[in-house]
Amino acid sequence: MSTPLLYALTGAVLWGIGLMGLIGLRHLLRKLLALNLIGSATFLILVGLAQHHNGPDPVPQALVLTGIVVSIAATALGVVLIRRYFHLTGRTELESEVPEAGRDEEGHSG
Amino acid sequence: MMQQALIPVFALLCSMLAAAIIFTLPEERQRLRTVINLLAALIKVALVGVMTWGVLNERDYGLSYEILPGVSFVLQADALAMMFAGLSAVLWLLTTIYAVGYLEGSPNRSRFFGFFSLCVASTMGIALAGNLFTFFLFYEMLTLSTYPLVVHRGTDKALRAGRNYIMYTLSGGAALLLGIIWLQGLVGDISFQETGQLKDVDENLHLPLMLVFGLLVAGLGVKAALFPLHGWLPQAMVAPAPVSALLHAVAVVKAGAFGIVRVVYDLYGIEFATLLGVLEPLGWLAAFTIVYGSVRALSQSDLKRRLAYSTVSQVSYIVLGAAVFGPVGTVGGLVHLLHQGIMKITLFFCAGNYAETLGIHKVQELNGAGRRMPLTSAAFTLAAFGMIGAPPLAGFVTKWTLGSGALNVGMEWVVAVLLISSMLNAAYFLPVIHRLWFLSEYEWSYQRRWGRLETHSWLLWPPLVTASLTLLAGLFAVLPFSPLSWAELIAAREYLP
Amino acid sequence: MRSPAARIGMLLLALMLTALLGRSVWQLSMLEPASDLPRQLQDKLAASGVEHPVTAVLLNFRSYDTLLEIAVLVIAAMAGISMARTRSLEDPELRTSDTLLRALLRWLVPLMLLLAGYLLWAGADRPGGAFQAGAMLAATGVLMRLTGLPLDFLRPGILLRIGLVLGFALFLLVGLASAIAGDVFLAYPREFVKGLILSIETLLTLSIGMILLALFVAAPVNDASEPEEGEK
Amino acid sequence: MSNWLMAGLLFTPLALATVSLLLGFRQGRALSWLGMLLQLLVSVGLWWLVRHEGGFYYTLAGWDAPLGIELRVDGLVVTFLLLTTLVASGCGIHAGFYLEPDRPWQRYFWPLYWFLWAGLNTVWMGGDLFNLYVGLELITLSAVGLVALGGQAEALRAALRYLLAALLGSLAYLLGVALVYGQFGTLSLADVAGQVRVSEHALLMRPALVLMLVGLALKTALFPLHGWLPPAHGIAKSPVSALLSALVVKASFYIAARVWLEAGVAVASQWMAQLLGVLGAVAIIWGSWLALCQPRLKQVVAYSSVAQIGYLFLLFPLTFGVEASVSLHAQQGITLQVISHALAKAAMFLAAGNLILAVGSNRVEALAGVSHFLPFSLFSFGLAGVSLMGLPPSGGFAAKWMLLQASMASGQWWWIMVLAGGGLLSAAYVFRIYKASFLERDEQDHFYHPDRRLEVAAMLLALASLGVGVSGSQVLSVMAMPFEEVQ
Repeated sequence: MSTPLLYALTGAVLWGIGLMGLIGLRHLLRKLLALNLIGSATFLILVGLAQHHNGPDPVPQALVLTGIVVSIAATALGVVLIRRYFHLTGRTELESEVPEAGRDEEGHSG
Repeated sequence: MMQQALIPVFALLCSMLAAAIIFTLPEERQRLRTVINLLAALIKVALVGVMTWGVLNERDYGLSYEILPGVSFVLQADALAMMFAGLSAVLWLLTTIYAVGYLEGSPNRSRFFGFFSLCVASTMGIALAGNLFTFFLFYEMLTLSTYPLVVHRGTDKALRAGRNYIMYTLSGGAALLLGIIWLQGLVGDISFQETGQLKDVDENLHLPLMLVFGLLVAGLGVKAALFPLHGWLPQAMVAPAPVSALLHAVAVVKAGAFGIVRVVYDLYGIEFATLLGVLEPLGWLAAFTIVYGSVRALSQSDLKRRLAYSTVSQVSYIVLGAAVFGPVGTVGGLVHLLHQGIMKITLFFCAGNYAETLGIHKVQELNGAGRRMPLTSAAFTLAAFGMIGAPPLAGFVTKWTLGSGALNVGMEWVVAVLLISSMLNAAYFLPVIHRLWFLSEYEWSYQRRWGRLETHSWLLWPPLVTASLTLLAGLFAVLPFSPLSWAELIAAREYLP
Repeated sequence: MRSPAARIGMLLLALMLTALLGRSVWQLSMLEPASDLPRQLQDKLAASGVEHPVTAVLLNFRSYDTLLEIAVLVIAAMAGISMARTRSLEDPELRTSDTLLRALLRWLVPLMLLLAGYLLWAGADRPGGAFQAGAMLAATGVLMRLTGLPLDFLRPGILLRIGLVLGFALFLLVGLASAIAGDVFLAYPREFVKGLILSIETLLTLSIGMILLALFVAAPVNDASEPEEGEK
Repeated sequence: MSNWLMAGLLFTPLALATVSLLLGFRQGRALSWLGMLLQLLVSVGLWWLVRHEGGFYYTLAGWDAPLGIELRVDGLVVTFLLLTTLVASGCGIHAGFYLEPDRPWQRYFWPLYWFLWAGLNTVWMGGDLFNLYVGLELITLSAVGLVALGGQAEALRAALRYLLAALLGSLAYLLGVALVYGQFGTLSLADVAGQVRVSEHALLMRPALVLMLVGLALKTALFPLHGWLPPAHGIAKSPVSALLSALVVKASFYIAARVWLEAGVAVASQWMAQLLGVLGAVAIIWGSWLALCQPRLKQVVAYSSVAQIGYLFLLFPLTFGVEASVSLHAQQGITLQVISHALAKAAMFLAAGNLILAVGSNRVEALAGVSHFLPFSLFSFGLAGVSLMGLPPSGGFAAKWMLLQASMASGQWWWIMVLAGGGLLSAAYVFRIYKASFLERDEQDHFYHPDRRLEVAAMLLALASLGVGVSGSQVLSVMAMPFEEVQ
């Protein structure tokens, strides 16, 4: 088993961990981190799987660089939204204590 | 040649255009709205007249273009189409006049007349549709454009009736669509043609075709108010009188009945349908509906509901005619398409007049109304006798032809149904006439007067015209261009030489 | 928290995914490689204007990806500054101060700027390039912010916005120029490849640094907000 | 010629985004009018070009695939470009008068709008799997930004939920792409399609296909992955909701469909196709039912999107293992569904926004008596509803008809039941709105006539959705324009 293949297999494991974190955790920042983990797992597979045969393949490396920037942008956007959400509500979780339906019934009084 | 193809299109467009203009008119532009309405109605009558003349001389008004891969939008004017188109054009003109008078001073008239025009455009489309696809297009358009008319008053009751109406008709539409798509899968895109299109199909398609027939009739039967799909009709009575008149005499109910006639004669062909054996159950269903509707009408104390059940019964005469094999029976059914239209519209016009002038809704409130409103009551009486089938009125012609047609092919039970139905008709109409003329005046809670006339002149003329048509259609049934002779023309073209 | 059943379900889901993914990776790794993409890349590298294959892919062969990636960054930055106060991006209340850090900073800032410049320059033939250099610039700013240096120049005004899109705009202009010159969109003229790529990289470095810094500094504390539709 | 047109499609939205970021809301608006006109000219020009000279591959930066990025321009792409121009312009015009120009954050509307448009153009033309990923992210982030723009907590919550779901979807798709690259060593969809047909190990692509489809289904909000859509589409400003429902969800579906049709059908299995169809069918039923239960107007429209998206997924069973002619019918039906839903849903959201503006409330009951004032917007809403119900004469009906035909011809009669039942259910929620508007109340209600320009935008889109119904063949003929392989 070559090292790049090991990376790819690690990526598979990280995907599982990340997915579990994304679904299971409630804190928004943790969810975002889980997504980052999934992103890294994907990049590992992308790079690892492609170049275990005949030397390095620069194309997936470049793709991963692009992917990283995109995921940074997405993470930054997520953090900005989370910070503002926290600023307005003081909450760090999506699910509110009041169920959605109840809110609809009482209507808006703003 | 090109202009010929365009005439059906113009006939459709003139009321659609009227609708579009009316929707944008502000509420207070009453005069302009009336002018546009009447102008469009007159143009339509003229166009239909031209086409009728052309059809008589075997001219071809066809238009077809591929609307989707594999199906075409087809308009064509044949004798049957012109019968329905003529009915709706003439009655639309009268109903428009009536509606202008009826709704004078009430709110939401731009909305009302806009949808009213759309509704008539759909009816015209149904008449001129050259294949099932096109027919369905306008059939559903009719559903949509009548909904706002049914719920026009905006009361809870009206909205509930509207919901029921939509539930029934859209489910019917779905059944119809399934039938159409199945048929298309079996035999491809076929257009309506006299003597039918399916004569030569393969033997093993017979069973699916029977099922398709069932779906089509179920879909069309909702609008035609065949038992047990008639539930929406009595409820839809909450609509304003001109709408009820239009719904019952021309548009919705007739669209269903007309569709069944189209399917039997021009799609399956009467001979092939008989071969399949689907007509007999249809006939029984129609017969049952005739009796059922009449029985239910007996017990209604609300005038409009009584008329509604009478419609359930009367429209099935048309279906019954379609189910009876043989040219004479066909004539009987077809001619009733027109006769029922003019008679029923008269009755609804009159009912509206009573409601508007004296606030009458219940049958017992009609006591003595004949002396207060003699012309309206005369029209009502004439139309009611027509419904019963008294000679020499239009209804008599129907029943006579239908009966003799059935006897010709050995369906004696049809005559029995006709007799029972006529007796029941008499049983629920004669007491009303008796009340009108021979009982002392009811204490009406409110009375409106319009000068010397017994009611608003725009409300008075339409029923008088249609009532006299009832008489004339019976008296001059043998003359050319009478409903009877036109029906005979169609029947002659529908049977294989 | 979640019920035990839900947790076990999630665990199973994750395990299943991992197993299937691992199996698939394993199977695919057994295949003969179908592609000769690395060889093609080697053949065309000379024509690309940069020596390092990754940079060649990023800025030449797949430059459209890179263009869009910068656009994604700009979007994030816009969302960030749209929520800050209109006067200044940062929230003075969140300002911290640390004397030791400040002392260190005198040494660190010039070094980091130098490093950023090196990374940018090295991108042509070694790992490095605009993003790394920009990240280094931003890190410098972050350090300054953490030591409590007021970053008043970061106002959500026109200058900041110009700074955010400068690199992107140049990238785009080059693309357009190539289309006007009759070649395809984003094709660099042979003679200027090196110079163009370098100038794009430089401006991109500045913009990326600014974007990241703005995202870090911008405090989403604007108290006004859009009412929901239908509310007064 | 083609160079200019492609530069117009790829460059101008990005350039407009850049420039409008430097301007205020009003100047940005003026600039955007120009941009819309330009997009219209360019997409019509492209239509003309493809019609006369056939479709083509366009290699970006002068490097052929697989090394470079290749864009594919064919009839279908032109159809989608024209649709995008129409819908996005309608929403843009509406937004220009709908949003309050003086709020400081509104200046970011136009840049986000144009970035979104650029992403859409990229996705329609994309022929490179990774480039499609970047395009998708461009769309996602700008869409999230638009939902959250200046919003309250509720809007932020919706935006966050949307962001998390969309990112997970993109990453699942990217994982699929990574596996594809590991297997075939290429990112060009055309290459993959070619190799799948000759490779003896083609079936190993299945996990990649599943991952891509699942990820894209999540982004398209297929049941049961639809939870993020109604809050986001319901809470965004109406023109934004319109853009999201009409175009954004279609982008991910479009990629799924392209991958499926070019490579997927060769390696998929019957149960995958049927499963996707079943999920679509459940979405139709469940989405319509939830739409019926919503107390707020825009939520009704948003849940209706969940249902309408369900129809799109009937593509998969109706194109797998069937005759070519049936598959063609299904593709035509789905294309019509995409087009008519885009037009109708955009019209509906815009009209809903106008109605909310007119009655001052987002609740369905607040519509009582609105029809009394004969607002144009109610009429637009109604016309759009006709298309959603799949009643003639509308694009929705044309689409339904084609799908029915395909189901009938492929013998998969169970979809016929779904199509018929779905139509009735959507009628239920559409008529609920009609009914509310026809109710007459005694008390004097407050009613404001919104700006005429707002009403016209909604009306034009609604009329266009009807127009698709009466000219289905013409619309589909654009899709069937010839494609000439340039290689």
